[in-house]
Amino acid sequence: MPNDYLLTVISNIGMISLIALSAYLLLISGEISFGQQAYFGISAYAGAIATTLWGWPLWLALLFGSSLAALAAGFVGLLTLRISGLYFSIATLAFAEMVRLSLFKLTYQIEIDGELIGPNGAEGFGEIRWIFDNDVSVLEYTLLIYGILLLVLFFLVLIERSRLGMIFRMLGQDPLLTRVQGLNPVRYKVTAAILAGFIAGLGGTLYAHSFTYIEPQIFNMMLGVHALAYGLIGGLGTVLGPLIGVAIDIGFLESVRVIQGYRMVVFGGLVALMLIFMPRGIFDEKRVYWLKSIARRWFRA
Amino acid sequence: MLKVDNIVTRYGAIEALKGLNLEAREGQVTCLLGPNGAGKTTTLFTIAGILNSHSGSITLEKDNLTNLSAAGIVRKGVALVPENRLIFPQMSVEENLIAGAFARPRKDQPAINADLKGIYERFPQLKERSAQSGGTLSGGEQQMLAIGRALMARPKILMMDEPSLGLAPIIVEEIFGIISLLNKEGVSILLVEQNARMALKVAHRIYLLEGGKVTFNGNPQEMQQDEVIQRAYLGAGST
Amino acid sequence: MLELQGVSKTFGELQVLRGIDLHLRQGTVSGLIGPNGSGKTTLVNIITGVYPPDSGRVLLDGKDISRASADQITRLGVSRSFQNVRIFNRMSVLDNVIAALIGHDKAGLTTLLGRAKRTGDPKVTTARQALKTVGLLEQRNLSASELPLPLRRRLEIARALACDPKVLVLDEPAGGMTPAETASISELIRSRIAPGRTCIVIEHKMDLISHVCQHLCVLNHGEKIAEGDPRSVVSQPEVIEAYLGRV
Amino acid sequence: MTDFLQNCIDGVMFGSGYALLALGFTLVFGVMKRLNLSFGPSIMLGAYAGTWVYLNFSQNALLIVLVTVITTVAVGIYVERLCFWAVRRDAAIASMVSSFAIWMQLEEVAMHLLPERTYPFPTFFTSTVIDIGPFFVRSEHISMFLLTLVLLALLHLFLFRTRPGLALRAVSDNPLASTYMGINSSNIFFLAFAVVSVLGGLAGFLILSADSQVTPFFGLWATFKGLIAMMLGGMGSLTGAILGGLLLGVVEANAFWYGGPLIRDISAYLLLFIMLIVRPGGLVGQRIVTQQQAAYERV
Repeated sequence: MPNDYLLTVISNIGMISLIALSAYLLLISGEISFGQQAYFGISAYAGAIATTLWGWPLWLALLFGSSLAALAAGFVGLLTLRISGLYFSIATLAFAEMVRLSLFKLTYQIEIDGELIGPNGAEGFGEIRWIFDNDVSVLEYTLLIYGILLLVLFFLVLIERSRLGMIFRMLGQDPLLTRVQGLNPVRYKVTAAILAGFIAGLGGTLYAHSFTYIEPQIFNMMLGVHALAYGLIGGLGTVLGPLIGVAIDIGFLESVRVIQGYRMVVFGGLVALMLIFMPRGIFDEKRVYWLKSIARRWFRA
Repeated sequence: MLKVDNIVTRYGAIEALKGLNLEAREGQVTCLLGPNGAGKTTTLFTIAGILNSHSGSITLEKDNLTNLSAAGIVRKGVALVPENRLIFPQMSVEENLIAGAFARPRKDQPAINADLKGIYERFPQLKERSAQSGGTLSGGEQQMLAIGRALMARPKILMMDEPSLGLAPIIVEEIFGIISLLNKEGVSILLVEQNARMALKVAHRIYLLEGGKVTFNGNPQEMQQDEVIQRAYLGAGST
Repeated sequence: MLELQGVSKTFGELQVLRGIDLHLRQGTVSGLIGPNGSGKTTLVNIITGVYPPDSGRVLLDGKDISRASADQITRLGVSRSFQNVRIFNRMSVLDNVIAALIGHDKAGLTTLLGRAKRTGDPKVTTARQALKTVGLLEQRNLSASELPLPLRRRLEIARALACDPKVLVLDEPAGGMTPAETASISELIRSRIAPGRTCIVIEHKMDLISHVCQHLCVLNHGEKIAEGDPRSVVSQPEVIEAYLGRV
Repeated sequence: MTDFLQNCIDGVMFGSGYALLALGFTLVFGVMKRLNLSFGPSIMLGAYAGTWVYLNFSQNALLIVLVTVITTVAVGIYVERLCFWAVRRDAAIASMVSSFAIWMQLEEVAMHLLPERTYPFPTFFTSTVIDIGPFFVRSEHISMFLLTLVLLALLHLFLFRTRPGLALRAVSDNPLASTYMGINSSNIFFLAFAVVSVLGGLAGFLILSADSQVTPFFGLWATFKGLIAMMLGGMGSLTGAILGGLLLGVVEANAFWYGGPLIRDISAYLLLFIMLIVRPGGLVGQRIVTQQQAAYERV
């Protein structure tokens, strides 16, 4: 029987991987978003409201929360079409902070079993009891998280090999050049934003139900920039990059007791050093290409 | 005056210069020709200290320049007119020129002011536009500004990297006029140029580079006598 | 084929183009020359839709494309290269050409999610053919960033060529090349690329211009100062004074 | 109307602090074309060092200013060497993320230095209220405003009247070309960070002193306010930084008066978001963008 602490760490890795993947998807298409935490947060609140207050099943709440997140991401994507680079990063950050601050104003409570339940501004939103009400064990929920993560990974691998993936990478290298290849960057930028929003949204609803309590403060800039850093640590050459980044931070650093209390000093220094020697992460495009050619040679032999 | 002796320069694992020798003599125009990737710009960068050589030595008169910092080399009297001109687009023409004298010591200020006047006399167009920002100049004027800026360092030797690149024929003509005028006034010049025909008109000595090595050196007459070289460097269609 | 009517463009206080009229006939190579800052690149940017003209019209086969976006114009059959070479540096040489072909696919959902390079995909064959034409087939698996400048320029041409464009715009195809390299690229353009295609070539190297162009247009300060048969254009005194000098 | 004008006065006073922070961002961005996210946290660490000296050793105002500024400069240089100088020239994103990683380091170090949530910050301004007609101004805000003006004038003199200033502008304009002039860009980056850190340390001291307390959140606060003010004015522009700071101050002061603290914060982000969408170059940036485009077209 695996212990619950370990499972919590593992499921945490899974959920944070989702927001890291969402930042990664934008990174490879050339945009640095500081605001993926907004979609994570929107979906966390929306999904939790759907199950807890409206009594929806989890799968429907997941779909609802993530779609709402994707919608918001598409809206921001459309508004920020004209800007790129740093301007885009800061605009996403501004939007995310607006969302977070607005959550402080969000009060929507319903009396259930004689108790007022629902988001209550700065007090947060507790009693997200779906897991308990449906008798789902920590192990089962972890499996659910990883099932969804696998689906997302499968989908992303599909995209990487597809024309769409190639277009994303083209956009990431030279938007004007992409444009004179006959591709409308508007369409693909918004597509990337919506997909990324949806993926972050999946993580958000799962997160809310796993922790049973959420508050606006969780969805601050720290979360967004961590999501971004994970992809840059793991590498931008493969979808597994962000997962490796998450595993290094949460899996390794959180569990090594020696550095308790100095985790940020170690993590921060590690990231800074890594970026000096590998600015596009451990598994960047070059190393992935190299590994693939080695694998191919092995396969043939 | 400037002697480059058996220089090896590497980019990572790639050896761009493989034991290169050349000499630029006082008061002469020395020209480097060769195909793309032969190492012409690398040679200039190595002399200017922007790249470090792996082995070999560079001397200017009695000074050893080998692996000095870029700033140190400018101070020793080597100025570079870079490829694509690379002026400061947002700074005024005058500030561009003053920046050229940056490596000179502070006590040189009166001399710097006098040199600035000298540049304005040489290039009256620059004086007219002295308050305009560099980016608003036309291509030919930017090239003049780049040359003037390099002269502000009072170099013993002026290195020019493809001064004709991307310029209209009439401007190329003008720039080469300036080069030969400067040379007549006694400025030693080390020129990298693709436009071999123009280069031959002003050069005293030609070095051909190929694959990081000198494959020919001689004066323009000698070069024009060699048919193989003629065809390779002046182009098949040229007369 | 391609027609410009009174095209003007201003940036800030700087009028870069003033009422340019130009007519390119089907299957001819037209040279566009002029001093630096005369507006050549701006003109090309307007033709390829990088930005719209302030006034005037651009007609492709009689259809007004002056308000169309760059991607639409590309799909209508106008391909280009860039003065400062633009390639996808983190892709292989072959992928660079395939990237150009992807832009011409129909953007349906199934196409988008389909694999970019299936084995036996006609796109791969087309791309290889284009690379072969410019002599880059052997380098197809190199990373594009590893190519030296003359080969990058060839890659740009291959990429433009792969889509079989109606109009091909080459912005300084011999920029930064030695006379020998220039001669080789101008022979390539003349014998392999130009036949049967409408081309616009911007270049300062008159060797190349006289080798490949049947038609020549000279810009100065944003105005057209001469146009016509190359041999007669280069002997016109205005052209000599503004551009050629006394060579 | 009086309320509104009073808010504007308060806003300008407080906005001058924002302007100082924005100047720090804009200088580094102008020279390196990169964002230093850990600018705020390095000021915070400087202020913590100052507070630590104040609590443990001495209440000498000059000493505390010195400790604050020197620590800020030391941290700034640490950030510069690690996140900017060492990172490859073509990896601007890497620098930004790296500076963020160091931010987290700095916050943790500050928490170890002084583990409580809030500490008193020495106040050296005697707080009196000065009446001007129907309006009033707090004296510490006036001193802050005047000191900002002095610092601004000094910075301007430095940039436009000295040789290092010229070198700094040259590197900002064309880093490659400045190498050929014999300007050592690595030294200039170092210099830019040092100058910016001195500015930041002084700004931090002024702001905290007027506030008379310091928390670990000051780093986040300073980075955000400086960043917003810079973006509002236009990245890389000195005038823009000042205008952006003042605009942010005025808008916040009014939003606070009419809506409270939450509305004040939201309004700042909303203003930034709208500005980026409608006019990404900021208040003065648009002109620079057009100029660059014109320059590009001519070459």
